[in-house]
Amino acid sequence: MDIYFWFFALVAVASGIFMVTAREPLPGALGLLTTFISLASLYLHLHAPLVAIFQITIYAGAILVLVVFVIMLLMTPDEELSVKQYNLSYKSMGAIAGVAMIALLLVGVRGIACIVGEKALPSDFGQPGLIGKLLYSDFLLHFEVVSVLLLVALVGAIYISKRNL
Amino acid sequence: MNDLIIALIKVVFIWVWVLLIAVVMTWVERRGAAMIQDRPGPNRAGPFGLLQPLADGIKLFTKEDIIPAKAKKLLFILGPILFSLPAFSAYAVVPFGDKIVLGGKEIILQVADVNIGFLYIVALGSMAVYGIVVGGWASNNKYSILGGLRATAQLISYEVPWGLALLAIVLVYGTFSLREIALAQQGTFLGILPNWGVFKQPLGFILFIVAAYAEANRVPFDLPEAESEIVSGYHTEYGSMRLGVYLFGEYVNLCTLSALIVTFFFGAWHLPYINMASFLGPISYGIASFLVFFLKVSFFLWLFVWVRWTVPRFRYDQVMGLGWKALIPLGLLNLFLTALAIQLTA
Amino acid sequence: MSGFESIVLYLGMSMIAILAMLGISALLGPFRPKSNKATTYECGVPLFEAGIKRYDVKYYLVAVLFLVFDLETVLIYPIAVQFKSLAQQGWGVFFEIFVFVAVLLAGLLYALQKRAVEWD
Amino acid sequence: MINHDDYVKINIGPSHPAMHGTLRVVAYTDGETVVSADPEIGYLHRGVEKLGEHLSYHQFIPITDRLNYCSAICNNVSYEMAVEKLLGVSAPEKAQLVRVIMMELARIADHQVCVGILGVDLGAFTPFFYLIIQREEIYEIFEHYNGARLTNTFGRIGGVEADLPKDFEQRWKKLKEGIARANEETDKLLTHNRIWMDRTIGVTTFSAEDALAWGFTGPCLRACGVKRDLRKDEPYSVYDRFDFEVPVGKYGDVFDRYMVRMREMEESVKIIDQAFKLYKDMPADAPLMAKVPKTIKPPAGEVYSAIESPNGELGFFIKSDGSDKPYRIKIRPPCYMVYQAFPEMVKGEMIADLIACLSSLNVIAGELDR
Amino acid sequence: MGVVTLNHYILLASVLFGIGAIGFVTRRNAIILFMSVELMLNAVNLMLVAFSRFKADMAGQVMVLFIYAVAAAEVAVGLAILISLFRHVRGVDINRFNLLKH
Amino acid sequence: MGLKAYTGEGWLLTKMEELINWGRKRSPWPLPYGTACCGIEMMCALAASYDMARFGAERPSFSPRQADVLIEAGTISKKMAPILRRIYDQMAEPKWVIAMGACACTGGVFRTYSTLQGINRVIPVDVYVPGCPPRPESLLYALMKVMEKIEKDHPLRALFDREIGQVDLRSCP
Amino acid sequence: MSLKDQVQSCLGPLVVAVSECQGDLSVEVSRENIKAALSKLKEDPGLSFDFLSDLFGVDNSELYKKTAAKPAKKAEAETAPEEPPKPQEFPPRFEVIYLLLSLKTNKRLQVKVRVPEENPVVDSVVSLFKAATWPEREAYDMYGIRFNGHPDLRRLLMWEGFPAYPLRKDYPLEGRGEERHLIYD
Amino acid sequence: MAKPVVEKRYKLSEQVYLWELIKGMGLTWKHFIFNVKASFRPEPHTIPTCWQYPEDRRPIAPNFRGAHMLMLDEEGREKCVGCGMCAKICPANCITVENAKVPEGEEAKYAGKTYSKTFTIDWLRCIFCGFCEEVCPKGAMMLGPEYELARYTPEECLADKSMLLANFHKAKQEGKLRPPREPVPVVGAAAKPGEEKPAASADEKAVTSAAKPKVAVKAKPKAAE
Ligand code: SF4
Ligand code: SF4
Ligand code: SF4
Repeated sequence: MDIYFWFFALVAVASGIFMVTAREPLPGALGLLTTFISLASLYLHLHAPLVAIFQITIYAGAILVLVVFVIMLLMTPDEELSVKQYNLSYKSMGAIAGVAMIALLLVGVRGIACIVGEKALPSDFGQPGLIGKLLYSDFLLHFEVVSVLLLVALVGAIYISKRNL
Repeated sequence: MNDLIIALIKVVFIWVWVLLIAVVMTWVERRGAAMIQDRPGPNRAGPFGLLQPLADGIKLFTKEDIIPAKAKKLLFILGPILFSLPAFSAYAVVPFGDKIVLGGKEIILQVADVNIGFLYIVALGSMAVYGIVVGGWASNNKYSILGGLRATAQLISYEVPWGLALLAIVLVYGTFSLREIALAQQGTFLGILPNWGVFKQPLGFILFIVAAYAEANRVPFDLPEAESEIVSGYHTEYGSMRLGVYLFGEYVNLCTLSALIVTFFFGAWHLPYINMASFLGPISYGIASFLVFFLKVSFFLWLFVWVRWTVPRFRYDQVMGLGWKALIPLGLLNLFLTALAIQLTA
Repeated sequence: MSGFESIVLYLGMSMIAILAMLGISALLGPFRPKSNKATTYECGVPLFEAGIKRYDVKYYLVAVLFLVFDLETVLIYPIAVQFKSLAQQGWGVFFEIFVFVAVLLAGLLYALQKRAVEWD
Repeated sequence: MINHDDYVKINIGPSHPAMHGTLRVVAYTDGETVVSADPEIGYLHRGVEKLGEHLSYHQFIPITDRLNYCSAICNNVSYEMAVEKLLGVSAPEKAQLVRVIMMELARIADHQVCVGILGVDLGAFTPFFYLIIQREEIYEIFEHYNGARLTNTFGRIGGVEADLPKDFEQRWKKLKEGIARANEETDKLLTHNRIWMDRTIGVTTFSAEDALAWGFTGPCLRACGVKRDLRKDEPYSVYDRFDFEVPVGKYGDVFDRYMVRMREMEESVKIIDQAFKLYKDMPADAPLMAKVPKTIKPPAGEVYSAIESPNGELGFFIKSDGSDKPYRIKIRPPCYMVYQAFPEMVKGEMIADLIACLSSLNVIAGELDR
Repeated sequence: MGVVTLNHYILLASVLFGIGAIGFVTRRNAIILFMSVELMLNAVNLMLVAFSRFKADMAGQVMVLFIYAVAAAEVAVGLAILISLFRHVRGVDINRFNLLKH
Repeated sequence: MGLKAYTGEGWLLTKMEELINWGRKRSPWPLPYGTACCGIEMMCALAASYDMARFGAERPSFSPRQADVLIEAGTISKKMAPILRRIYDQMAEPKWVIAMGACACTGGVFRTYSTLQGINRVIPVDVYVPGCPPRPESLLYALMKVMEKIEKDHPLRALFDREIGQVDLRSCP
Repeated sequence: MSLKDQVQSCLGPLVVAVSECQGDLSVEVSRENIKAALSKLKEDPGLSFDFLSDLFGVDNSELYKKTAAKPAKKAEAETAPEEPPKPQEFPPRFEVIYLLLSLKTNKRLQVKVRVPEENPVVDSVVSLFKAATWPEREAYDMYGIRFNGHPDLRRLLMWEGFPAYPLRKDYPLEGRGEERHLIYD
Repeated sequence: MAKPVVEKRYKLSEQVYLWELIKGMGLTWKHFIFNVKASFRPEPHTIPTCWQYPEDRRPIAPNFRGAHMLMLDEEGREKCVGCGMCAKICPANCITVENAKVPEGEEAKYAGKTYSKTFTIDWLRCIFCGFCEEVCPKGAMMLGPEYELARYTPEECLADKSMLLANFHKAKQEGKLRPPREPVPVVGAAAKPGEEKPAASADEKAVTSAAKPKVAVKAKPKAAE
């Protein structure tokens, strides 16, 4: 199953790069969509089918739709994004910082990775029912807080966009 | 290896079946509409005009393919693909019969009975938006963009009541496997009624079917593509087979939705009060279950056509109002009532 | 043969079929470009303004509402599937869902009160 | 004044499903709302008025067919009556009755098309087909009358060119049932349907004062609640002998216009029944033509004469210089006046309502642009 | 290449995070910025799921669900701000947003 | 161009062409361009009593990309001519044009300053239908004539010969 | 009191001439007074011509030519020494006719103004009757008569840039070969 | 934009979408079943509301105004004398007639002393108004039952004499020739039999003087300025 991992990892990285460098936002969003889908495939590989499906339903099906919607609202297809940066040094600085960050992360996480070995999985690992039980027991409070968070986000979004009408 | 072959056969079978339904549906739609409207409809291509879809297909295949100069080429090409892929793939988890025993081997009449099949449908349902958005936006035509925007808003608005109806179903059946849901509908309920979802979830059924009409862009919710002010909506600029794929995807969608309605609410392959398995042989039972399922599906397919030629269509704000002000509160109510009922009987 | 592989098979097949359809069409169709064939259709008049600017912000509100409610339904799924067994332990799970939905219902009511989905 | 740059400019028409071929509206929209609309007409301008100055009085009759082609007969009669007024003759009674019967049939046909198209534009296709089947029967009657279905070239100056066909009575009996059935079916499919009501009730309402100020006539005016019908108010021909009602609406919205049209069809059926009864009482060889010269050379003068066409007041102003050709013909098309208020009507409504409004006005490009 | 281990996932997650970060600092289009943030969040999610898998602890997966909610909330509010900003400056270039300061 | 050898009496090619022609013939989706009185008669032909859909001419599509047969029914004024031309240009190959009615064919009785004297001054016309308006049957007859014309077409040969298809066009306004 | 008298008493000195043809009364008022006359007719309680049925122009040039030709011939035959009519004696070339209708009394009235060719300007009556909006535009389009105070005086039926006024009598029926050109973008 | 307030005009049964929807569906179902049954009938005219054109033609009215025919009389002689009346009345100006004296030895072919040497009707211009038939003093022109006139080129739609005669022969063969129009009774004088256009005989002067309108007083226009 290595090939499975490598394939999707590659797709994820490639489409991520495509997204970041896209001249126009809608192709960028489609690139991000590809990333999401390949990540979902990887989640399947990681015995997390529920998360995989949710990745598609929520990320690809809801959050990204919102982004795409905003693209349609704000931009005409004729409007090309300028890839030109106003400040070259800013850009190179950013690139350097990013690369440095990757390096740092890699170095940092190596240490942790050594500690964690692979463990045998219980049979219902990652199954929806198990997550449901967890949401009811250990994470009950979180679950309710999420609803409040969503409420706040909803109210906030409506307030902000209505204010300008 | 054997498994692979069986899986392959099932995949091919389902593919051909769904395709055939979609093709025949275009014919049924045209002839049905004609019959409703006191006219014969296409009857020249082949007997009863049955080859009409073929003629349309050939015509579309050999039509010139124009990509408007102002369109975004890549996205324009991608549009129909993104639209039809979810539509075509959704049937993978929907059953089309119970099971058939061949050579001592039990074969489930379903491409894949996965334990999250239900969520797979939900996920694919939420992906359908992209084809429309991308197609509409890439055309760079005002009508297309407006049509795409409306279609998206409509689709996502009706996904919520759809999801709420599904949620109530999950509450009732307690599983994500469509096959298990189907199996659970055998026998009777409260003594007299068949044990079908529609009797346990009458409100849920109405919600589901209304949302299904909206998701499939059918009358009275067909405004993204047929509202008279935006010509043909998001596929205004599409011609040739690209249009064909859009139209075809719609019919495949109808097929999936009808199968889902049957699976969730109309007892899948079960006949009321009759247990077919008890008196039919293993092979004939498999075939019979398939046929029963098919008959039920065809009724709902016909219902799509029937309603289409009866009612006018909504206005855009009315669609949104209906979704948010009527269906979603109703969906929440349905959810509440279902949960309450289960809690009380638990 | 697990279910997922069948699905992948099915997906692959769909993909191939769609691409084949479009490919054959591209091969068979005539190709006669003319300068004005590819102009944008605008009911026959020349295009007088590129694209569309300034849409109604309500489209966005609908999308936000959808996002929130979609998340809500999706998050309830794992509990819903266990609802029957959890319900036997008492009313706890019922109230958990109830509170969750009620909070969001408040959101919906707020949105409706703010006329977020009305188009006049 | 609105700054148009702030809004999305949407071009609707001329080649557009809801624009009946030749209309064009440029709508400035804010989201879904129409901020202002600018109808552009003239895409079917055929120079009819100029042409009239170059044709003889007789030759102009076929041209009038092509004005409001949904009810060509009404145009013919209106024109002939104007010339008759100029000449100072009037058609004999039997001819008048034939004219009334034919005009009312044309009115029914016109309303059927209008209602059907309104349905199609709002997504209900089936009533259109049911109505058109009955209209086909009306055309059959026309065809048996003088050989053409749509552009009948009906009547001559001073009368009509033929008697009603022998089988008219039996055809009419059948047709009457058909019309009633089609109307009832349309009623069933549309009038009480909630979707239809939502789409039409309260859409583009127009007050009676506004309507009068803008020069509305016909069903659009009556839908606003003004009881005005030339057949009642300035009875021309033999209309004062018939007993019929003038249906009026209340709010002047699309629904009222639709209902007024539906009810007017019923009234027309009544009129035809009465007229046919009178017609049967006439002797078989009663004259159908007044005495008019072969070449019509009316004395110099200017007259205006109007009738109630299905769309409203259709008037012809003819200025004669004493020669055999009209010096100036001016046609007063009813929907011209109605359509000019279109921007006013749709302001603040939604884009989809614009379509509904336009269809309910029954703007016929032929008489609009002339 | 060998068997896929946690390290591979961490590597992948870091790379994705890095791409997101680079995008975030170098791009000027606000919408792309948002998408870059999403990419970074996804990298984190991947890490969580990977840990959950290799530690055989379901908590990681549940955490991901909550992250989804947070991401959704962030996007909803963020884009709302973006839209209202857009109404002032008619563009999504964040350099133009700076003008608001003056 | 290996297939070019077949373009003579190649059996396969001929059969293929027959099939394609059959498909095109049986599915001529109209673009109803009804501008005036003839449009009303065209409506009759589309409606129940004559039902053009019997020939497969269903789904009247106003988007020129999706239509095969442009049925130009009615007067074209000079103001409208460029629009007609543009719509025609935007239609995808293969396309056919029916000029329905005297006005569309020659301007008919409207020999005036504002009427285009025949749409063949703007676009090539395949079938002319005299009449004012022609009966719906006449239109159906014209559609059948178009079908005859389609049958004589060589779609695949034209495909290899990309030069074919230069429409002969009189000067456009 | 007949309609004619009523109108005359209502308009008083504004009336230039009155004529009647087959029962259609028509009054002529001078160009400057058209708005005043129409508003008087509208407000008069007895008449209340509150509905503008139509408005259009007429080009009388050919009529004048004919009438000029005829008396000239007669003049030759009968009283030769009288001088032939000079062209400048013709009344102004254009007429604008307002068709009024009273909803109360169901009477109709034609109001006429004469507009010279050199300066074809009339006051717009849109402020009195909204219904005049398009007819005035059409009269402008067809005859080149301009209406002072019209909110949006553009061509109505012909396209922008059409070089002539087609309903003028000197414009040939078949036009002068104007075509509208395609603009490709 | 303030709009007049509209009160709702819904009945309760109309407020619920479903009830009326189901009623409507019942109606469409009735039509559907009726037509499905009808379409299995053997004859070509299956669905009663639809004429399936090439096989099943709608019977056209006997006096339908289709393609023109040049009539021959009982002895097979051409009735047309080439007087050109039809060309004069034609509003579309689409008839060209060239008349000539009947040549020696061909008197048997023509009814009159003159005949139309060429006779062309441009069907693409013609608006089928029937005036030419009405005006023809000899009853030589008639608009026949033929309506399948679509052609590939404009030239084919230019009907010359042979085509017009062929139309006559065809109609005669098919028995579709109708008798000429009956004269219409005119006020005062009872129509004289055999007269084509009764109004033609009316005395021009008499009518105009009888109905002389009051002479319009041409007001002396003042100087406009
Ligand atoms: S040909 Fe005759 S019927 Fe057709 S559009 Fe022209 S005038 Fe009208
Ligand atoms: S057809 Fe009649 S009117 Fe015409 S030229 Fe012959 S005889 Fe004269
Ligand atoms: S039918 Fe009318 S248009 Fe045709 S040739 Fe005769 S007179 Fe002319």
